[in-house]
Amino acid sequence: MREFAYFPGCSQGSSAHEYGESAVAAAEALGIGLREIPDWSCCGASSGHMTNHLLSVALPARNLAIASEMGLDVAVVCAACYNRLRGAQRELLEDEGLASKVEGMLGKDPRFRGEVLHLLDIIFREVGLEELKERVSRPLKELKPVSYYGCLMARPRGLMTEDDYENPQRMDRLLEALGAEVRGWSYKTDCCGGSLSLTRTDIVVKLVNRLFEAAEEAGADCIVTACPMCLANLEMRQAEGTLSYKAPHQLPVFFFTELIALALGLDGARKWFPKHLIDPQPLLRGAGLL
Amino acid sequence: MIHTLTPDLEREVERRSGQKARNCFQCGKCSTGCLFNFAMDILPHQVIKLVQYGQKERLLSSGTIWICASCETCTVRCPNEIEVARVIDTLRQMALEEGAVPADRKIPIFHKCFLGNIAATGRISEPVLMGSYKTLSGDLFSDIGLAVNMLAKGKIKLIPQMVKGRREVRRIFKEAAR
Amino acid sequence: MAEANGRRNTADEDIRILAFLCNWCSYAGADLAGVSRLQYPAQVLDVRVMCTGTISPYFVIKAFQEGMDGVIVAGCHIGDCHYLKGNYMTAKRFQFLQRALEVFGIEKERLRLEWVSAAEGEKFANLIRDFTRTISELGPSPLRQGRKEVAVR
Amino acid sequence: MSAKKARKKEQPAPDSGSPIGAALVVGGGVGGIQASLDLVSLGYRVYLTDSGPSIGGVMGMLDKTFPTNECSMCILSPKMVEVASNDNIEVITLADVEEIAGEAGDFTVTLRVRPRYVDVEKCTGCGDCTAKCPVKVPNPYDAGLGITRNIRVPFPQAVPGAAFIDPATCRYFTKGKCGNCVKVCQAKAIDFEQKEEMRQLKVGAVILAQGFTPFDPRLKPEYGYGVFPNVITSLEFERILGANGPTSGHVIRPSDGKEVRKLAFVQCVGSRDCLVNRGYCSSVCCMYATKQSLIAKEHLATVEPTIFYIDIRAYGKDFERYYQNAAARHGVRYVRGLVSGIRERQRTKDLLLRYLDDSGCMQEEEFDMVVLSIGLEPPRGLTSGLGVGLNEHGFLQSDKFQIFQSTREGVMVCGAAQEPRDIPDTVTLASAAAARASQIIHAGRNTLLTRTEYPPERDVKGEEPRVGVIICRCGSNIGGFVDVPKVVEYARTLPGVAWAEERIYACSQDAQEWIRQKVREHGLNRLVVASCTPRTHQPLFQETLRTAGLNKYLYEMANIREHCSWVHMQEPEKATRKARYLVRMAVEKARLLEPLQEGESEVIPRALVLGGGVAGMNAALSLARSGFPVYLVEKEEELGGLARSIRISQKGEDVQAYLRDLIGQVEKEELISVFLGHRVVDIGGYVGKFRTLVRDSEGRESLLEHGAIILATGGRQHRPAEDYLYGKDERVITQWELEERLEEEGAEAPRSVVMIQCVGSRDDRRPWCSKVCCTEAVKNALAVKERWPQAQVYVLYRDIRTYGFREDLYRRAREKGVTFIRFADDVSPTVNNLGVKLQVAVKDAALGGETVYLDADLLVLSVGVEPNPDNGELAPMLKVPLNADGFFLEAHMKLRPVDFSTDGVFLCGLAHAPKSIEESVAQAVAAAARAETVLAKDRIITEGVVAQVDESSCSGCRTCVALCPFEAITFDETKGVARVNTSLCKGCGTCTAACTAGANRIQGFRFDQIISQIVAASKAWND
Ligand SMILES: Cc1cc2nc3c(=O)[nH]c(=O)nc-3n(C[C@H](O)[C@H](O)[C@H](O)COP(=O)(O)OP(=O)(O)OC[C@H]3O[C@@H](n4cnc5c(N)ncnc54)[C@H](O)[C@@H]3O)c2cc1C
Ligand SMILES: Cc1cc2nc3c(=O)[nH]c(=O)nc-3n(C[C@H](O)[C@H](O)[C@H](O)COP(=O)(O)OP(=O)(O)OC[C@H]3O[C@@H](n4cnc5c(N)ncnc54)[C@H](O)[C@@H]3O)c2cc1C
Ligand code: SF4
Ligand code: SF4
Ligand code: SF4
Ligand code: SF4
Ligand code: SF4
Ligand code: SF4
Ligand code: SF4
Ligand code: SF4
Repeated sequence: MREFAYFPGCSQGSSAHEYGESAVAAAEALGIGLREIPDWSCCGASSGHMTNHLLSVALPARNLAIASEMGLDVAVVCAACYNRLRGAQRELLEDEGLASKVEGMLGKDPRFRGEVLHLLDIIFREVGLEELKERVSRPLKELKPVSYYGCLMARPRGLMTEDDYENPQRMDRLLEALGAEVRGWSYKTDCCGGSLSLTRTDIVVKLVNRLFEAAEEAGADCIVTACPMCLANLEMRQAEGTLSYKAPHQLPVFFFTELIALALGLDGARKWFPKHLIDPQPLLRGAGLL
Repeated sequence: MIHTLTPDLEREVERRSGQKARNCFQCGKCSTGCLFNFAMDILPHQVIKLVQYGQKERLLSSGTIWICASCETCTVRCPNEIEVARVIDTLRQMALEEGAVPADRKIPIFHKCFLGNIAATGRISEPVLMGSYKTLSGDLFSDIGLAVNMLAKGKIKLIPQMVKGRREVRRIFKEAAR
Repeated sequence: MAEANGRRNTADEDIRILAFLCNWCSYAGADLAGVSRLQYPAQVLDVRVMCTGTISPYFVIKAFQEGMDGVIVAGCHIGDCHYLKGNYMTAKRFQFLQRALEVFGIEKERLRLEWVSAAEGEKFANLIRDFTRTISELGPSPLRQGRKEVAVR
Repeated sequence: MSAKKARKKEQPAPDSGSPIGAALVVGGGVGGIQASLDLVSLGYRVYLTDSGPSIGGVMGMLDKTFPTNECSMCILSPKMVEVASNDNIEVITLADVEEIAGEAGDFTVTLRVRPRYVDVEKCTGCGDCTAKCPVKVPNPYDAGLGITRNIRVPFPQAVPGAAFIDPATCRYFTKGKCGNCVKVCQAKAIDFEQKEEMRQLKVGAVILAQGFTPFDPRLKPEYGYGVFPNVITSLEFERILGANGPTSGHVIRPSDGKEVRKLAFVQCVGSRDCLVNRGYCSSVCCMYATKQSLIAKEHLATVEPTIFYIDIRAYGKDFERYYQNAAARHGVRYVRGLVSGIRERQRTKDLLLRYLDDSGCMQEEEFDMVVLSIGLEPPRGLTSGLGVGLNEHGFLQSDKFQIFQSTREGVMVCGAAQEPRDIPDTVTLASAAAARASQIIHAGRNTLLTRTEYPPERDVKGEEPRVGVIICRCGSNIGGFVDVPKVVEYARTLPGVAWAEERIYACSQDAQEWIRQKVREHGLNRLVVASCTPRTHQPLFQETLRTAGLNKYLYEMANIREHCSWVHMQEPEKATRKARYLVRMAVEKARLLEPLQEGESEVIPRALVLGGGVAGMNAALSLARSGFPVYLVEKEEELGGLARSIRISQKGEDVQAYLRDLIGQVEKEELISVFLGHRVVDIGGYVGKFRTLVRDSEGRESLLEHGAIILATGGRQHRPAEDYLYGKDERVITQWELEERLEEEGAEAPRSVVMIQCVGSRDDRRPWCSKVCCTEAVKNALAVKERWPQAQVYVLYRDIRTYGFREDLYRRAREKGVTFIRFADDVSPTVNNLGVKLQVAVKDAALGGETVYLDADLLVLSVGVEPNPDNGELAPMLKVPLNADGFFLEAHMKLRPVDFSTDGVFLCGLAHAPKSIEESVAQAVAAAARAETVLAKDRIITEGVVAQVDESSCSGCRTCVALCPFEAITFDETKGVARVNTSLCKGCGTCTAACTAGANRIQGFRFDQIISQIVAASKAWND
């Protein structure tokens, strides 16, 4: 079993609690150990880099410094955290001036030389599709998901892992391995507007509903994400579309690890689904998966 | 009408972000790819143009710099390798530093609350964040239904998590603010 | 009935068509139709000329006199003439020719002017198919031996 | 100040180690083809290699060409046939150059020739093998859109027109079984035993013309190429438009074959893009997108094309007008701003594009199909073995002023391999490269040409026609559908036929000997071959006839393959009947054939160059270096022309130093006689023999005799008529005046310099783009920044047209902080004199037309290029036309860019159209090459197929005089009859058709001959 220093991110602690659980459970079942970074703190998310550059590096740096001490690569499940941690890591390794400044702030060496990885990539590297396929006990045959990465998983170009940054493929391949009938679409990396969710709900409702329309047009019956922030935002704001859009969307949204857990037949899976704002249980029942 | 053109802003932006707005040839890709452009008062390629022109006040008080969600679509597609999102980040940072009056108050208030929350506890706690944001922005009633729904699903933890190294975190904030 | 007014409707075995093709475009277009193995009726014979500009009205009239039922003149598209403006002259001459034919009692549909480029094998084949159909419908030319009575009417 | 006296000089004797009179041309695109044809007419043996199975390059794949919309194949394939039938050009396909050893004049080239597995000599191109080959492959000729078989003739017009096998996908080679093709090939042409071969060639010069590789749009994943079926490349679209393409020219889309209505073009895909490390502009895509829009509409009127672009680069001759017409008259929609990415609707496969409309509002629109205007990349496989340098973009590096000269002496470059460029510029550079090669190896001229020795021509006058007829089976191509013995039988019954026989392959080498023997045996004096198309095979049989001692015009062909067996395969009976008729028509005509004399006239091996600017001087020097004396006539008292006012070239070189050097070389060159202060009074004569009268300012006249003329009389600068306070305020200057000021010691440093583009260009009165001024402004802006780093520089423009590598300069200018502000086409900036400073107001189109006020210490006007006012007087003297703008009009916009339709007269430089110094130099040297092809011959052979006037019947109506497009007919006032100058006549026959007296006859297509064909057709039918 390979171990990683696990950075859960704030939303795992609250609104996305069950997704966090599904991540840990799926990882464990696939032989990936996630050791939580002790006393991790928030990466600063969008607010950090939007308002203060130094802050946007120093906040993730604190976590990277702790991870350095653990001597493990870092595993992340939130696209925003992933983006911030990797971004900060690169800046710190490339800009010595910045690194020593941050070192002064933290009192720790912020130069993390391991790798920051998203759980999706870790599954690809450590498990691989072939093995995953073998482990599936309940193929998701009747599900027709589209995969949704959001904007932060693949960008900036060159910063993120090897997947195609405009038309990423890994989640599709993974879902296929789980037996789902994945639909292609052109909206994988569109931004859902998560950071404006509270402040400019009007904009976000538009964006989110555009995504749902496109997903339906693609013939999908659910959306799968690799980011708890996206998931929350999509769920929260699609019902809102009822007011401004003719067709109300009620398309379930999953976290990819929930589906892994489901396909592997893990016990915990059932208890996460009722927690969704948009109830996926009818869909899963219809598909004979519950 | 634009009268005085200065290269100062362009240089300032470059110093802070490493981005050379002057390289832009106005192909418009940043704007046509931006999903938020419909809500912007100045489109991304115009932001770049106005940076070239040195129109600091206009940019720092624009709505665009706050509407931009940093999704980086613009950045990955600019043929002149200008990280437009970073330019906008920089303008936001300058706007805060200079106390520019933003076209849309609510967004900077949100960021302030967000960071305030981290500074206080080390991690984000949704009820704390919402509470402080709603008080400061005066936007008390929106999302009430949603909050009730989320509470009902047990999705909102009322007791915030506290990071032990809070002092470290606060020090980061203090130093970064200098 | 059909016989009486000199018209027949089936593709006529006995139809005779002569095509004047310019060397640079239409002849090459016909070559391409061949290379592409496009099939078209075999009732057409062709005369190669360097340029449609060479085609004197007399050739066309002679062809009808000799018993042809239809005549095609095909050259480069206007502007593409190998000799700058030969086909332009042809286009001008053509209008005169059609009128002249009517005087002889020959339907003007029996003479066709078309621009076929070297890349238009398909167009060439279609032209022959279409023209053969037209001529079949019109039936043998009134000037043809043994049909003169009909022409005089 | 009178002229240096012309001195007669012997052709310099070859030095001891005389150069090899042969050249290698690498790459058989239009560039390589032109270079080869020029070299061979200059008297050198040519090896033309291509890495592919046929020559033709990309032009062979194009449907039409801008800005004339001419059919690409129609104009290219005659040149390809010319290459194929020339004994002194050896085409070597599937060949890669491994090494070029040695030095200029004496190179040893090593070639790796891959096996074709088909014997080119034996293959007849019938295609039987293709029909039986089980392996389907995407057809490269259709840019991968269509499907073909593994063994095939690359495309119908291919040269060599033989099949080839790709061993990588052949079942025999990969699996060891199959061999179907061997079984069906009746010509026994397939040979699996062929092996890769190394060949060594000895040549004196090398021309590189490897062309370009299309950009792979998968590198721009946001456009979804390869993922969305309806996103295609421009090259693929070119094939869709092609009448001979995979959809036969129907504008339908790949996903469902639906007719395309809404069509979008995305420009600059893989060009002007630092992200994918292709910072240069590909120069042709703005124009080809415009062309494809027009052609698509021509094919399907309902198509609505939209072009998304950054700047429209319509900089070439007649391009601007083409673009404006496309927009204004043909409904092509141009939208400024690139789309960021493409989305697809999953069900319909329609494509969603987002763009900013004119008012700056975001729009999302659905399109049926999107064409990516992909850029031009350096050709693959530019190996170090060539010993030449590459530039930072990977294209062939060349000299700053002589762009056709590589970094290695004796190795020249041309076409898109040097810089992305269009067909006319490629052709120009190819001729220039040939001229440069000739300068190096001219001492070896005519030493390596094979000249066939012909037996003396038998006089057949007065003999009864004895026609020999060969009916070719072409394997089963004819024999399979036409009952050949029956046709032979029929032929024997025809009047005048002395002998008729069939032959399986009439064009094979052994058959030629057989024909000669039959001619002798049966005393034949006319020959008819009933086989395939005369367009490819006539020269071969005519040649055979010559070697048999007969005049080559005693030959007629009946095309019973392309026009018969192949198009009536399903009706063998009718095919046989038609073959008989066609044979009869040919025989009847053959009976009337007469030997024709190819005209011959002497050539005075000396040239006249008119105009002593950069273009004229380069043309003169090039000719002189190839050993030909030149008269250089300049109306001013000084050489240099406009270039005297330019300090820095577009590549940053010192123009004045170059000019001084150039003038020095001209003055030193003994073969050049310069006539300063002279004007042309009259020009008479024709190709090979011109007589020109020139007069100096004091009225002294000289009569010059020469064989060719190069027109290099240039253009002039537009004088702004008080636009923008020019002439009223001394702070308002032109770019040339700025260049002067930049060199002035102690000139006061301006704080702010504003430049205004397109002054006197692209307007109603001057509807052309002056091509040079965008680059000039960028270059001068950089120079200002260099001299006065503190100065602010603003360039106010409509489109920045820094095509090709000039884009690098544009980028550098931005990097250095020059600000570029675009104004809309119809809202020019205005200038206000505020006393201490000038104030320029410009409506910035990027900001929705918001006014920007700029203070200017200097206002620099980028004034355009205008035609030389002398043109109106020169054109009739030279019998050459002007275009609508007043520049000279070349013979053919695409393939004869430096020729006039009047033989022996050539043009270059600004006389032709606006262009930069380097481009003028290239064109001048190209014109020299073309002139040299005339001068290098001791006599000019003119075609036998020409008009002739029978003086006794000519009524003197002069109809023909007026009609001849080549002004070949003059009127003999004394005799009152028309007279044809056979040196000028092209044999079109326009005159013949119009001659009411029947006096004007076109040889080989005589009135009686055509009538005989008509009558024969009728007789055949009546039989
Ligand atoms: C979609 C499209 C549309 C266009 N439309 C127009 C138009 O309308 N008008 C116009 O003027 N221009 C047009 N162009 C541009 C035009 O194609 C080029 O100007 C022209 O093809 C350049 O000719 P070339 O001979 O230099 O190169 P190519 O046509 O590229 O020919 C190069 C030849 O060299 C061979 N070769 C390559 N590498 C080697 C090697 N290492 N050794 C031996 N042989 C080699 C290749 O097989 C090829 O046969 C268009 C281009 C594109 C892509
Ligand atoms: C405004 C402007 C700006 C330019 N800027 C640039 C630039 O920045 N960079 C660049 O590379 N190029 C530039 N050019 C183009 C450049 O000037 C030409 O490409 C170059 O000078 C070659 O010109 P030419 O020899 O064809 O013509 P010219 O230089 O015009 O020479 C023609 C010669 O012919 C003589 N002549 C004219 N009529 C007759 C006659 N009837 N009889 C005998 N002699 C005659 C003239 O006196 C002159 O000497 C510019 C041109 C203009 C007009
Ligand atoms: S994408 Fe880049 S070059 Fe294009 S307009 Fe935006 S910033 Fe300028
Ligand atoms: S980063 Fe900002 S400006 Fe750029 S595309 Fe995203 S929202 Fe638009
Ligand atoms: S069957 Fe033979 S002759 Fe015919 S194309 Fe093929 S190889 Fe050539
Ligand atoms: S041997 Fe090769 S080329 Fe010939 S038919 Fe078979 S697969 Fe085709
Ligand atoms: S600007 Fe240049 S690279 Fe872009 S489309 Fe036009 S010609 Fe091609
Ligand atoms: S001459 Fe005969 S064998 Fe040769 S290609 Fe023509 S028809 Fe075929
Ligand atoms: S400034 Fe000159 S080169 Fe540029 S667009 Fe105008 S006319 Fe053309
Ligand atoms: S044949 Fe053509 S070129 Fe010759 S004289 Fe007649 S019209 Fe002129």
